[in-house]
Amino acid sequence: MTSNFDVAMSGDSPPVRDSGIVLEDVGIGFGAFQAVSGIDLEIAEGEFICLLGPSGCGKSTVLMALAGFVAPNHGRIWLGGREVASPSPDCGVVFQNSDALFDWLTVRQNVAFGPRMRSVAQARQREIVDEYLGLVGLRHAAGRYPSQLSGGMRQRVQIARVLANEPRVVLMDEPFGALDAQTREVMQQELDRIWRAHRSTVLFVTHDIDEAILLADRVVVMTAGPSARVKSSYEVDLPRPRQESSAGFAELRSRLRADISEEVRISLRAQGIDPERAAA
Amino acid sequence: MTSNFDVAMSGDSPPVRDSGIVLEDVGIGFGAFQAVSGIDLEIAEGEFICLLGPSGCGKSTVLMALAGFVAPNHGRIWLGGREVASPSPDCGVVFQNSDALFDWLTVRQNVAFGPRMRSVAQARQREIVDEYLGLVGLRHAAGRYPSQLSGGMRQRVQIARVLANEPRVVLMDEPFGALDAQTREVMQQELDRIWRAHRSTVLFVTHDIDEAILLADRVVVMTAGPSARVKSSYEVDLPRPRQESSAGFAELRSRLRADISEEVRISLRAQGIDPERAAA
Amino acid sequence: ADSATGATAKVRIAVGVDAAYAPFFLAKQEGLFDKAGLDVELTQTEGGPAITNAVVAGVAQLAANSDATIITLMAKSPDLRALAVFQESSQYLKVVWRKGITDVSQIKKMATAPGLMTLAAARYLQSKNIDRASVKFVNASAPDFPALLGNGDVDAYVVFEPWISKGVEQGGTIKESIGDYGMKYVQWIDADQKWLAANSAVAGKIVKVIAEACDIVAKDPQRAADATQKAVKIPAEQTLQNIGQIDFAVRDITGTDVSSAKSTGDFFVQEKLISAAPDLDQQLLKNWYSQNAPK
Amino acid sequence: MTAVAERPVSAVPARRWRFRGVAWTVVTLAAGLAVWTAVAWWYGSALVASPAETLRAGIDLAKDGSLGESVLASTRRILLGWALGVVVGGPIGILMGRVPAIRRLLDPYIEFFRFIPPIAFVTLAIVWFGIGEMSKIVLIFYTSVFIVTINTIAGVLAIEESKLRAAASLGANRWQLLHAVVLPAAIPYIVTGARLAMGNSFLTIVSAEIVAADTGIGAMIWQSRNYGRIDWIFVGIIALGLLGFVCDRLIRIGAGRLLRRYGVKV
Amino acid sequence: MTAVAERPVSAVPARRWRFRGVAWTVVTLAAGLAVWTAVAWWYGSALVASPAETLRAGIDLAKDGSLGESVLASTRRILLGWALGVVVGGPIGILMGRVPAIRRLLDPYIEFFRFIPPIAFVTLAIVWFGIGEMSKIVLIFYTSVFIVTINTIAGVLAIEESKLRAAASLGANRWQLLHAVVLPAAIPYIVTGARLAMGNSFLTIVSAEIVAADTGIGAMIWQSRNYGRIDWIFVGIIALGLLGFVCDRLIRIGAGRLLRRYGVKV
Ligand SMILES: Nc1ncnc2c1ncn2[C@@H]1O[C@H](COP(=O)(O)OP(=O)(O)OP(=O)(O)O)[C@@H](O)[C@H]1O
Ligand SMILES: Nc1ncnc2c1ncn2[C@@H]1O[C@H](COP(=O)(O)OP(=O)(O)OP(=O)(O)O)[C@@H](O)[C@H]1O
Ligand SMILES: [Mg+2]
Ligand SMILES: [Mg+2]
Repeated sequence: MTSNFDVAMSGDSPPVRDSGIVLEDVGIGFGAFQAVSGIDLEIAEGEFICLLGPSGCGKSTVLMALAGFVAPNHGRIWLGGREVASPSPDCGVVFQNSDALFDWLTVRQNVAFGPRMRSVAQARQREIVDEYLGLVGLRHAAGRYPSQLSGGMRQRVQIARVLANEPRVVLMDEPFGALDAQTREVMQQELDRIWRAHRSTVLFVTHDIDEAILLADRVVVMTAGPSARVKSSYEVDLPRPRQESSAGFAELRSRLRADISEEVRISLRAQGIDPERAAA
Repeated sequence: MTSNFDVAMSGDSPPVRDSGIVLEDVGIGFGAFQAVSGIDLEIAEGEFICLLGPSGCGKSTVLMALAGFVAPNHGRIWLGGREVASPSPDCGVVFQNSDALFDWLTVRQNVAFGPRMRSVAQARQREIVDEYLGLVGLRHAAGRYPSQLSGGMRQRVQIARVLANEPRVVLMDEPFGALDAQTREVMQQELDRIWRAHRSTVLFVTHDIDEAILLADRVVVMTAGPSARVKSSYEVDLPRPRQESSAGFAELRSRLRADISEEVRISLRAQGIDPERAAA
Repeated sequence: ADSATGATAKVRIAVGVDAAYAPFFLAKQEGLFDKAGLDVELTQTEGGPAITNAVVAGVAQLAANSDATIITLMAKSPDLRALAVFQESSQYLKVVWRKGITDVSQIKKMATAPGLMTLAAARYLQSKNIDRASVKFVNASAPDFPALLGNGDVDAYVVFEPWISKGVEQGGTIKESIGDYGMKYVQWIDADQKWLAANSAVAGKIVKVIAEACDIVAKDPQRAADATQKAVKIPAEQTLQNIGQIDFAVRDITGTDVSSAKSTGDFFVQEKLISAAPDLDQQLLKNWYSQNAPK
Repeated sequence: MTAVAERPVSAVPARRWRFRGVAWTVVTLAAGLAVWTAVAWWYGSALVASPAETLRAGIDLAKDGSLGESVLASTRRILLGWALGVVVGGPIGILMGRVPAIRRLLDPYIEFFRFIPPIAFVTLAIVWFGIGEMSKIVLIFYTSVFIVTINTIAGVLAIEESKLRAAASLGANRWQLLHAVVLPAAIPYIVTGARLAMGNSFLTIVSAEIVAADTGIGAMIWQSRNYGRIDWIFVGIIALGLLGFVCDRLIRIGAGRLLRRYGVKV
Repeated sequence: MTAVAERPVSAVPARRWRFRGVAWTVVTLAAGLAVWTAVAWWYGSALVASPAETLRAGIDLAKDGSLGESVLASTRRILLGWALGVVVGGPIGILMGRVPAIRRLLDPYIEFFRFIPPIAFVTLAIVWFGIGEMSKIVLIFYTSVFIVTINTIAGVLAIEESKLRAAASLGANRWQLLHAVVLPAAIPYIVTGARLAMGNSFLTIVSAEIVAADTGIGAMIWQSRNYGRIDWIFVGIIALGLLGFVCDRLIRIGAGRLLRRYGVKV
């Protein structure tokens, strides 16, 4: 697999923290509602971070700020040594909602969008698109329009579209949420492979703890909102490619489970649900 | 919890197969593309069915036909003894995509939509809405508009909206897909509880095998498309409420896993992906 | 424009679309302008003030309009000059009463169109010693007069054909023509004085051709009617009927014309339709035709 | 890496734009006036009234009350005709968008009549509705209703199928579907239609006031045209332009406030 | 349980509607003709020409070639002015929708001029553009451009933020964003704008052809009005209506075919 960044990334340059992502006391609000606040997080270049947290805590919000789509109302965000001010092709985003697909373009054209914007030669575009469509198992649907796809297929088009642009930073918001377990596994392995080849910086939002442990260098857990912040952070020191059966996996899983569980309980209780009754 | 159907449902009337759902050699196509074909399936009244299958096989398509939104191009669908011809309030649908929410209504008003259409008294509407918003943990967000919600919250609004209408048949398309593991568990337990109380007929599409075993009376697996059909069907004979640790759970899980795995492999291979390489 | 090339430069004459312009259509149709070595083009306009406005706007060099219209426009366009009279009539405009009106004193509402028809209506009331203030003038365009009359929305109007006969179709009756109460209208040929100053010879030649055409119209109305039908599709019989009531002849503007124009100007000032009367002594060129027409 | 460009795609409107905005408006206005003055000077007052002449004429007409009266009379006609157009066009559009039988029935008529200039109907309007306000309002209604209808149909056709499906399976009957889902979802389109219809109402005011209007800006423009009062024509033009501007602003502010939750962006 | 109602929310257009459709059209047309005949009979031929009279007049005018000539001349003017309006209005709308500076600059002018009837500009148009085709085309352009612009702006403002965000983070620069995302996403609105603008082009044809138009349907209507040929006015009206109908059908069919993937529904 080739990449525009191969040259830049070749050589085992160690992750340089100050050229990665830095969030400094970041707060993001919507009108009177403060979704997240006081977020401090450093992500080294080439690091794979999984972000976990209760539904509605602010994961997507943080991603949108990192991508330069919304401005934080407090603190600062650096990406690659520069403060984030606007979207950039260096920072690809897989949105949680698949209406970010271009409805008037076929699957093929959607995936070719990034290369086309960079005026990549037609033949090369075709190569890239074929490669990434194959990756997500959608070659057979290359000529369809987004409205003719199933939910999982739409998600996969988004993934292919972002990866085809080979960004140095990839932000993914529950990219595998609508995939069946098996396809999901295949995708996880592909992503792991690509990441190991490219060493792009990845921030990956997921609800699946196993998936997080399988993929991440570090798993970051957020507290329940409002004013969500980073609760805890777990280095995942297991060798890659990982297996759910590998040693340490189960232990990390149960620690993460307990951690998030606590947060969700707090959030449910805050919402007037008795998690104990529900768990009974 | 009260229900409009309490009277009708009281007494331990046995599930009557011919007043449930019957799909008879059903085929559904989009233009030249035949998504599913030859689907035969009987669902007894009050039965809880989980539908599994590879991404893009046609699960949502089947649901849309059951709900009366699209007409099959082959075969017939009966629901409650009548052939399905149009949507009905007796058959609630949680869509896979959350753009089915009404953007101009608050969360509260969205959930109240069904009761409002049935001209339920204001006070009673309020009660119903509060109850179901509590159920999905969204009382605190009752005044927000859908555009101000996170992906998981939107999904939960949809669930509350459908359940608040207390339909006799519930079709759910990956309703818990965007929820964190913990919230998901709570929701699963709530759904199980409600179902046991109401005994509505449920067709539940999911990608989570554990979830399927946890909830279903029967798990139905579809083959990969095009022309997807029912591959196999598993009775789940475990006592409720179920636990992942309960006897028989693990066995059923591995059987299902193998079954779906095979289907996904076929579908991946058909799409030019080598599942073995990916699995390596 | 340049007087040296004036003989060959194209001259546009703005006209309206009704039988009153028969001489122009005839001259054009029968090639009279070409015969005189002139390059003349007719520009059809919506009629009314638009005809002379074409001269003001500079898209036409000559125009032909009724005195009332030209006088109102002269107030704001001091460069406008009237060169000659080419038609007059005391028969062409007639008073029509609606069904049910039996006495002039019953007239409470009259339909008027801006310009000549407002003047004619006012003069009519004046001649019958009816207080102008006691009658409401309903502004409309001539084509709507018959409908208003038939509806009973107005009691009378003064207008030209075909709105006279259409009024009759709507149940109205013809009472008299403007001549019967001592009014007549004239139509002038007008121009912008800047162009005129440099092109008086050409203008003279053109007016002379129109004079010839006017004579033909007077003598042989059928020819005029045919030319008009060919040019603007007005049915020949309609033109024939109308031009019988109009005296076509080019002549100098006289002192009488000037003084009657002044009283017209005063009327429009009184009605607050124009802010001040134009300088008619200056703008109506007395004896211009006899001085400039080629002998 | 990330380019530091001017604004992110979703720029939060910054406070300072407010003040810059006012400055801009002033500059824009001044530029417009300068061009107008230059044009007036070049073509002379017989063709183009200068800002000064227009102002003077405007003051004169305002002093004797006729300007105010005209503005009032025309505004009343325009607003009534327009409102009628919106009130009739919206529902018709919704019905046409949703009910194929009604669409098939009305479509040929709409697609025929909307191309016929109101001037062609002036006479008929007088015959049918008299010379009073009614015929004028009807003519204005005539040019606004089609625009609202067609924009509304477009709005109805653009509604996401899933919303309609959800409503139907939540028990909305046909009528409820129309007023509880189709209408709210089409509101942004109806508002755009209404704004465009407002424009057409103004364009028609001259045709509408040709007959039997003693007051009214359209009548004023028409009369002034006949008497060569360029300055009055310009007063009429400016009055129409400003009045339209104000009406549009009011619609936009009103819709932006009251209908914001329906997704109206103006 | 499930009510067996007429059609599901998403009715697949059944084949039989085709034939029913033709029948409907015939019935609709017949009803229209009947009403027209009745009205003509009631008001008499001085006010309303009957279908028969109109047909006879139409045949006469067609025979001497003037009808064909008029239709041709007007169609040319309308199509040119309209096309110019779409070609100018679309891009301006896109720029105004996306670039706040341009919006602030142009908005006051658009919101002023779009309320001024073209008749007020007839004189200026001939001064500036002569009495030839140009001034007519410009006047028609004038009444179509604003509609396209405003509808396009509405379309631009309705684009899902996420699409713009996705495009920006895929590397689209400002210009690419406009032509690769904003334009395609706004196309359904532009098409609706163009259809409405077509209507306005027709409404303006009379004003435009008042000056120096010896041919053209607008001129024909105006002149016939001036010499009271009601039957010819009706020929003009019918010609405009049919012509408009045909033009609109062509736009709809064309857009429905070529621009379907942009979500154009007509
Ligand atoms: N535009 C908005 N206006 C107001 N509140 C908003 C807006 N967008 C998000 N929020 C709120 O911010 C909070 C965080 O939302 P966010 O989408 O980041 O959650 P999330 O962690 O991604 O949740 P999920 O896992 O369900 O996707 C939520 O409470 C949500 O209601
Ligand atoms: N409107 C349409 N036009 C053409 N093809 C369609 C259309 N809708 C769905 N399809 C195709 O039908 C097949 C089944 O789609 P469906 O949405 O039912 O899948 P699914 O099983 O729900 O998948 P997922 O788990 O990803 O949601 C897919 O191949 C899809 O591309
Ligand atoms: Mg999220
Ligand atoms: Mg699906």
